[in-house]
Amino acid sequence: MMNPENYLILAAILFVIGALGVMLRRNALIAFLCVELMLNACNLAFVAGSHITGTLDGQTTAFFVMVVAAAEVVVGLAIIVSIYKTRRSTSVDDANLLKL
Amino acid sequence: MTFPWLTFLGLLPLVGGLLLLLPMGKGAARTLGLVFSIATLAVAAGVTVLHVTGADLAVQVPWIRAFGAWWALDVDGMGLAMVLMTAILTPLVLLAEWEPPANRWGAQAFFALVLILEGLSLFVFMANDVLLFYLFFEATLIPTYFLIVGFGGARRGYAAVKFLLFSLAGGLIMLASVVGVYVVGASQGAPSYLLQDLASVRFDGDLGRWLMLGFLIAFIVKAPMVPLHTWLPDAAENSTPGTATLLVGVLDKIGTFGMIKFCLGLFPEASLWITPFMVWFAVVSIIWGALGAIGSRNLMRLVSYTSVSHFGFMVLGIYAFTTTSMTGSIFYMLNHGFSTAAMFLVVGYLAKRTGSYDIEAYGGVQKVAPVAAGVLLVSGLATLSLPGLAPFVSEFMVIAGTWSRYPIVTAVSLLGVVLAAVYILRMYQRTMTGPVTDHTAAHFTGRDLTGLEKAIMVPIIGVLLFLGFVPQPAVQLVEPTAQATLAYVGTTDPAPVVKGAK
Amino acid sequence: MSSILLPALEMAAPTLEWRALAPVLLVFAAACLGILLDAVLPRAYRFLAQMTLVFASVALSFGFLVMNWRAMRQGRLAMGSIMLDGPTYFMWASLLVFGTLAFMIFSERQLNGGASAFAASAASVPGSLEEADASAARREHTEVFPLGLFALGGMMVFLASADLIVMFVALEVFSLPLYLLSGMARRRRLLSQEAALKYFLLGAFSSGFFLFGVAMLYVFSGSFDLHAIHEAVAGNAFSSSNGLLYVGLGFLAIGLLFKVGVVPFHSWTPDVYMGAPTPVTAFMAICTKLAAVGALLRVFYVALDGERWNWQPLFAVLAVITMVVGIIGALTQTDVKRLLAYSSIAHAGFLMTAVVGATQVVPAGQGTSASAIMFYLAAYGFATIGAFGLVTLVRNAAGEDNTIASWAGLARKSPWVAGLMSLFMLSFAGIPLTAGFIGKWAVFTAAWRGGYGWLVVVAVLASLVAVYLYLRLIVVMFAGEPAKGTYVGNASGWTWIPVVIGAVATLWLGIIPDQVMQLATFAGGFLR
Amino acid sequence: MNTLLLPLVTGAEVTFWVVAPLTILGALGLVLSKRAVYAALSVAVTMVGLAALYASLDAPFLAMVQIIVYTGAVLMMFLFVLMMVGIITPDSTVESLKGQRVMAILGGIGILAFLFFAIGGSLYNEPATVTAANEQFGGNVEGLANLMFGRYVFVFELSAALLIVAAVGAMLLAHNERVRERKGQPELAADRMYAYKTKGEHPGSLPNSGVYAGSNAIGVGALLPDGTVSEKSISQTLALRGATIDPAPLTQVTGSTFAAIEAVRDEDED
Amino acid sequence: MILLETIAEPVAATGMFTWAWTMIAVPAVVAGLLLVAGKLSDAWGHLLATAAVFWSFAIAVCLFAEQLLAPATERAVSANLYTWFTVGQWDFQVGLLVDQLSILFAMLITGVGGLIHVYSIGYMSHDPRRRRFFAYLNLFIAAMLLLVLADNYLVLFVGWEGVGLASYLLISFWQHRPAAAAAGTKAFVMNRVGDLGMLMAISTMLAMFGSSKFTEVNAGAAGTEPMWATLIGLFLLLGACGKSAQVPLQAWLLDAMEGPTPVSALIHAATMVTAGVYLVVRSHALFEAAPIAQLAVVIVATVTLLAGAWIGTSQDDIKKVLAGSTMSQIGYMMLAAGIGPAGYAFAIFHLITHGFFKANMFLGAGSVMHGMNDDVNMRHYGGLSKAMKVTFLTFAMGYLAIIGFPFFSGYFSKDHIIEAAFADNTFIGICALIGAGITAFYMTRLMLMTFFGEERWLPGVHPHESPKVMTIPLIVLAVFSVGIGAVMNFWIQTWLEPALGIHAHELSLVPTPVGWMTMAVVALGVVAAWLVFGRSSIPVVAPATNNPVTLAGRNVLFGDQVNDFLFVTPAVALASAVDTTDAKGIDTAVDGLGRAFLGLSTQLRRLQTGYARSYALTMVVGVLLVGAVLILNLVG
Repeated sequence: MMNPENYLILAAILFVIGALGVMLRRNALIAFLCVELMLNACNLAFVAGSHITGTLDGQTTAFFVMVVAAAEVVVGLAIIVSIYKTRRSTSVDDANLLKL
Repeated sequence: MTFPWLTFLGLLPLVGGLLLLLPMGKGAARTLGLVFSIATLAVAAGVTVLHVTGADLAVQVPWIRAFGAWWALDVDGMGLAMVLMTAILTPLVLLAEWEPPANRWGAQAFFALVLILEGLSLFVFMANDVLLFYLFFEATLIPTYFLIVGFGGARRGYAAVKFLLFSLAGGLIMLASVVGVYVVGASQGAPSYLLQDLASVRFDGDLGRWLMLGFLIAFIVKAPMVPLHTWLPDAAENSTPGTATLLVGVLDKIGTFGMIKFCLGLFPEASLWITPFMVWFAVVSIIWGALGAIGSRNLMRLVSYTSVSHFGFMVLGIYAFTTTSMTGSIFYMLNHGFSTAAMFLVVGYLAKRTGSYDIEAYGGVQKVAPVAAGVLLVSGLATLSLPGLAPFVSEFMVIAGTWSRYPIVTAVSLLGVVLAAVYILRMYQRTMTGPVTDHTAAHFTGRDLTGLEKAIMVPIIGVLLFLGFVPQPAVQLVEPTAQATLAYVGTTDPAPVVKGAK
Repeated sequence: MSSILLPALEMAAPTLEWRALAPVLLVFAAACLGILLDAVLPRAYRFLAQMTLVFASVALSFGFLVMNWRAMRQGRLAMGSIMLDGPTYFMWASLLVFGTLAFMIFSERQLNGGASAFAASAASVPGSLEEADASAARREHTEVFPLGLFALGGMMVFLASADLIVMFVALEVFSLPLYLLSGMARRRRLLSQEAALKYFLLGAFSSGFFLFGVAMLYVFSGSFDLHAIHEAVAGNAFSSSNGLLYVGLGFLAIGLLFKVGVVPFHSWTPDVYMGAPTPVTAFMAICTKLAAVGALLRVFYVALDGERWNWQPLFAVLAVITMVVGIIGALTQTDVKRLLAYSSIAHAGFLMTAVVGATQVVPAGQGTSASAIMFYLAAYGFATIGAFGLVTLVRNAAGEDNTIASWAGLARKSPWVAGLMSLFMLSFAGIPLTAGFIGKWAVFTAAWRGGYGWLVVVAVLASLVAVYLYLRLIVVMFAGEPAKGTYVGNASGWTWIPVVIGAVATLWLGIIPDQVMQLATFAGGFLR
Repeated sequence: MNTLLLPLVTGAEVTFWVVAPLTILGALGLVLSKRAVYAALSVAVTMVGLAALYASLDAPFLAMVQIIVYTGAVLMMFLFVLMMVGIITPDSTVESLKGQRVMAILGGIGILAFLFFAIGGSLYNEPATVTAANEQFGGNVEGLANLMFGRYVFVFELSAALLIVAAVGAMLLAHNERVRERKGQPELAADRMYAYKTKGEHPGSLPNSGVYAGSNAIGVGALLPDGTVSEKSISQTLALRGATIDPAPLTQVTGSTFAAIEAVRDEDED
Repeated sequence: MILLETIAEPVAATGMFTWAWTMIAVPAVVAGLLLVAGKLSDAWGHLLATAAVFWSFAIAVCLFAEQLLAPATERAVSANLYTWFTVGQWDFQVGLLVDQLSILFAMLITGVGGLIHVYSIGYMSHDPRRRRFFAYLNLFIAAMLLLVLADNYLVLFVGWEGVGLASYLLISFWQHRPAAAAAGTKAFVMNRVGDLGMLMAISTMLAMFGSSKFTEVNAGAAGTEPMWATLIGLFLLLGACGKSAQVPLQAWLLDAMEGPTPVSALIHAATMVTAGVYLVVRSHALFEAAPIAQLAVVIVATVTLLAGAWIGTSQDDIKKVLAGSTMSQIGYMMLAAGIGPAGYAFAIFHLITHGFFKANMFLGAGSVMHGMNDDVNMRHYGGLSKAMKVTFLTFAMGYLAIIGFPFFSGYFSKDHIIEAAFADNTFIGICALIGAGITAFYMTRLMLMTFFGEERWLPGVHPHESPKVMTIPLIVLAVFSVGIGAVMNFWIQTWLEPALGIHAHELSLVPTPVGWMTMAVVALGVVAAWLVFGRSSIPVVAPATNNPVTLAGRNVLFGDQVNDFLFVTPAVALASAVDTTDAKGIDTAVDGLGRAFLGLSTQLRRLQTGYARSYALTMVVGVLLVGAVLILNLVG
């Protein structure tokens, strides 16, 4: 049987790629997509955990995470759209009036 | 005890101060303020009588049970002396500052702040719980800050901030020690801040020394000793004479008061360890303060430097660990209050007439305003501790007491006595004697001390003379505290060398 | 026929202890009702209705809370997902009190000439015609109150959750409304929207880390329940190496520390506090920090206390950095709200010193870390509510003016505002006779009893510099020349009540802190 | 592998080694691709890959939900917003913040290393596989239901609050309630005349695009009498996209005819 | 050396002695009254003051009489007034000791003081602040009496400083003149340096004997190890030098002449300056236990003796000459006191005779100045014998007494000292002898320049005899300065024996060989002065000379310059150093710290760039930090 750690490692890789995306990409939408990717990585970890520990709790958590992610997307997009309507650009870097 | 006298004594001025925050006419505010200060004096006198007749005035009520803090008030010889001094000085200061300087805050604000300050300092002197002491020790800073900012001279903002930062720096270091004391106490089974409980706790080794240093640094800043004293001349120079009197006469005493009650009271072993350092530190303060006074051109600055020198003597007396020197330094704390008050108030009267504190602005005032010159001379003589006036008795006790243990140190500190004569007489010579300059003539002719001003000076000089010739009651009042402290620290006085003498 | 139907799932029906859960459920119920009201009621009555609903529900929930507290009802609720113990009661009570005070400032309308502090229409593009029409037509976003209630409910669950999933969902439940609320300022909407964006992005980013931490701990211990994790840490139940535990511990800490505002994860605080509308900033500054610290304590004192030798030095290092950055960062601020933001970071540092202390086993009746922290949060809360209440008062023609220059000489204009602000500043600085001092001293005692004496010394030195920071504002107010063009708005009761309650509480907890301290101490430790 | 089993290659293993690289590529695509749409689509690939992995880990319900809800709904919403926001301008890959890229990558590698050391070799015993748990209640879905409506019923209720907040939030920030009534035709006409009177804007409708022999595409601008292209005749988006056709050669013709007319007129005058 | 047997224990005060404290109290109260009463006591103020002094004089005489009647052993009477303060093991009582030594002093002080009060009525008649002058004089009398009548060193010290204060007030009486004010301050500060020594001495006594009462100190003196005894001796000597203007601390005496002449007469001739001698004689037991200290006293005495004489020869100001001569005469007394038990009686004897004739000469100089409308420069005098008959005659009596003209009072007291000096050590004897000669020289110079030779009066000056109220005290003093010597010559030793534990040895009227030698030297001095000043005319303006001797004499042996160089300039430099270090050093450090924090803060704020992505980066760096600390902790 395949060593379950691989799933965790895959989850870790996806997680780190997501984190990198948030730091590197200037477009707010893409950054937000990266956050969603991080959440998916956690989901994978949960399902793998459930597989490893043999309890279904992991999968229920994954389900709840999806619910949360959905809600978060709605709010996130609402905020990004309102920023877009004001500034005609979704670049995260444009939003730097609040500083020092 | 049925009626908590001490709590009432402390609360009276505080209530008075808070009442004065309400809007009322200037006249009404001033009389109300004066009434409250005199009432406090009466209560203080009552407390003295009770104390002398042996009544137990201790108040002990749990304040923060979770952390072992008590509302514990008690008054021993030293505490009572300080309470009396504060109670006597405050009405005089209020009378002296009847008309605070123009384009500053109103008289009502001044009276309110002074009363609040008096209440807080009374509680500081009576606190028998380390945390309560710390709380009021810090609380006194706020009214003083506003007194300086509200009524001070040109650079009052800078001076007030400097004063607050210096004191708070010391205060916060002490907070670390206060917390440490509780934790060490709790680890040794006495989780409380009461002085009686902490007396049984042993603070020795390095931790004890660090904790003691925490307290000591705060008190060194408060009773200004040399490296940490630069806030005092600035604060005194930029505040009204009344505020300066309270600042130097009452507030700075908390430094030396704290050294005896807390540094020696809690950390005997650490205090003995630091004695040689503190003794030389005191001598440096004495000489430095005297030289500073000689070098300063501003009268208020000069008087504040003299206090730095006198605080050096007090600390020398404390750390000489003989009954005479300790009693001498406590008695010195009492006398110094009155002698500084005399100096500051007289300088205040002179400045009221010429509008400036600069020594060059005067000359030959003696001819035009003899009474003012006479009063200044008497206060000056008290400051340089001429025999017959109170400071001499205490200074002699400190010198004689310290001599029997550290002769060389005392010899060097005696330089301070000579320098004292120099700075007082040089100041007197440059301001009062010599031909009458036209500036003095313009400001002083026909404007010698008014009735009110004389009335204020009479009690102060009266006390100085009385304690000079009949110091015994006051010495008997403060000596038990000295003996108790020394017994706790475990040192005995050196016996006379020549046995056959007696 | 029956065979077509799917076989009914035989499972035990879940039991919910309604009376014990009443405080939380009431808040959520009120929130949902609020949404309904908004849909149904005509526009004119909405604001008033929402206000009555909010204050009624919070009062009722507070009543239930007190009833339960007096009956000392403790233990796990809602199938084991909520832990009702002493600290929960105390923190729920603080949340409700501070929530109410914050909502009062929410409902202040007289200051803006009849308009609330929130945008007339959040969707309109700033400076556009629609925005002008909406504010002319006196449109109000009354959804602000239900969102506030949702956030409050989320926070109550967050700090009481005995289960990591519940904690994560509660984290999201109270974060989302805050992201929305911080984007709805009436004035300087560009900054507000930017604040919302930053808060959302970084919030989501940090909850990502939190979730990954939860996953790791799940794999390590086989369950989400804090008690189970505690057993796993103690007995190393699922016999996997500690690697997963440390990753889980680290990532979980990151998620929580982000919300508390500890330094490496603090960057959002200054920008969001400055951008968001002041009532929301007040609500966030107190309640979020309180909930986050509550959850941090519960996780690290209940689940991971076995690993104390690892996370105590970690938090000690973070505490030192937080205090230093928080205080030094605030020294040269020119905006009052940003200064208060940095000061809240500094206070997070002071709280961390007590968390590091972690003194829990102490003879009865004496202060533990938890009680010291809870008291500190109460003291800090009252001072913050008061301070932000006053911040809304100082205005110029365009509305709220937060630059420190505009606060110059405020004592001349209105001594009461300047006096009260100084009181709150002194409480932040920890000057005696204010609650701040007692809080700070209790926190230092807890830290030192936990064996971190050196940390207390560092904290004391830091708070010395902090004093200068707060003194600067007092000096500006009292010694400065009155600034032109700024005046003190005549606010209605809705602002003055929280400010006065804050001031009275700051003095009350400063001079006679015994009752509240006893409450915190006898709340006792966290139940497993 | 510590237990010596026959190198039996199970289905899960195959799916993992096939799908894992795909998901990683998809993730990298999200981060590295220039155009936003490509990024969004690569995320879809990752998500479908994950769904496959869920299936292989005996979580059929989750796999379905992942595809239907997550990829289907959530990701699509993303694409709608992408469309609305406009995917025309490709993001410039030049990094504006100093040292951001280097630090980010170093940070990423650091975290990855931290995770590898933590996760690698941390599991000693065999995965207990969820098959038993699934059977307990007659299937994966029933098992999840039991947990979701038993142990975690409170979380379930809580997530309701979440969704309400999301809905209200969307309404709040996106829906712009109309304050004035919709402008009917009479008002619009009045506005146009008013605009013409005050700002001299052309009251009529915008001119159509040019119709030439060579082309009558929407992108071709109409010519004004003096031979220049009329701005109003080209739609904004096209202009932005630069998809307009250059009318220069066309204007030549009118230009030459004018020249001719001019020449003639000059002759008449002198 | 005659062994010291125990001194008679003082007897408790009975009868008249219970009134002894009024001697001090009455002048003190009157002084206070006059100062406080202000304007309304102007008219009768001075009379009340004079009456107060005569009251004390009367009490002193009665006590003296009672002592004469009492047997030798009961003459020392001690009256304990009240406990000043008790602290630790030490108990300080304020008490009076009226024994043979102190009664003589009391009578001298009140007697001469009374005469000077009468004289001042005339001298200060036209001064607007006369009331204040008499108040200060009474204050001085009270303080001096307290000094001499105190029964322990601490109360003595109170009197000691009280006298210093009175001298300060009186020297700078004419405060509008800056020179007077400066002189007053200088006097007080130099006295204070001396008091330093006193304080150290008293402290050591307390450390050694546990009390500062004379009886206990003297009883314990023998028991102390030599090192401490010498130290106490030296400290006492320092105190004595401060007060009696001996060499190291002598610079203030000549400046003190700025004060009114009665002040110079009373304080800087008769009483205060002798306090040092009183102190040395009173603590004779201590000095006997410390031979080195005695040697020091002798050295200081001889040096001052010669220095005073040297200054006297070259000063043109009449009062400065007399001041120089006072310094040298006190040198003689100190010499006698330093020699040991043999010299004590003669020191006191010379002290009393000097008190009378020096006061007489000072008052004479005062009346001369009075006549020459306050001009002090002798070069503007000349031929005044005719103009001021009485002053000339009384002054001449004083002159004859001081140079030791046979059978005048000076002859008796000074010769005994010179004999005792020769007995002790020939070199010192020779110095004393030379001193006597120089004294004769400058006194004769003074007489010739003032009363003989041609009138060198400035235009518009017409000297006239002083009024009666000033001449009567002159006459009385003249009579005393002639007769007192003979009267007390045989009686003084027996009288002082019980107080000082010394054996009186017989004195014969016939001059001893040393006596003849002194007379010869004195005659030589007179003739020399006559040769130099008698015959040739004296230039009105002091001739410029570069002869080092006269130059040194003129600027008072550069005493001031030495003090300035050693003490004043360094002190002022240090003072300004303190001021600058405070302002520059500590303050800049504190403000610097403040600015450092502000600088740090501006850097730190830049960390908050405003870009969400860089915040994410800080968070990731935070994650790394957390990871690192966890790993470090695991490894560590």
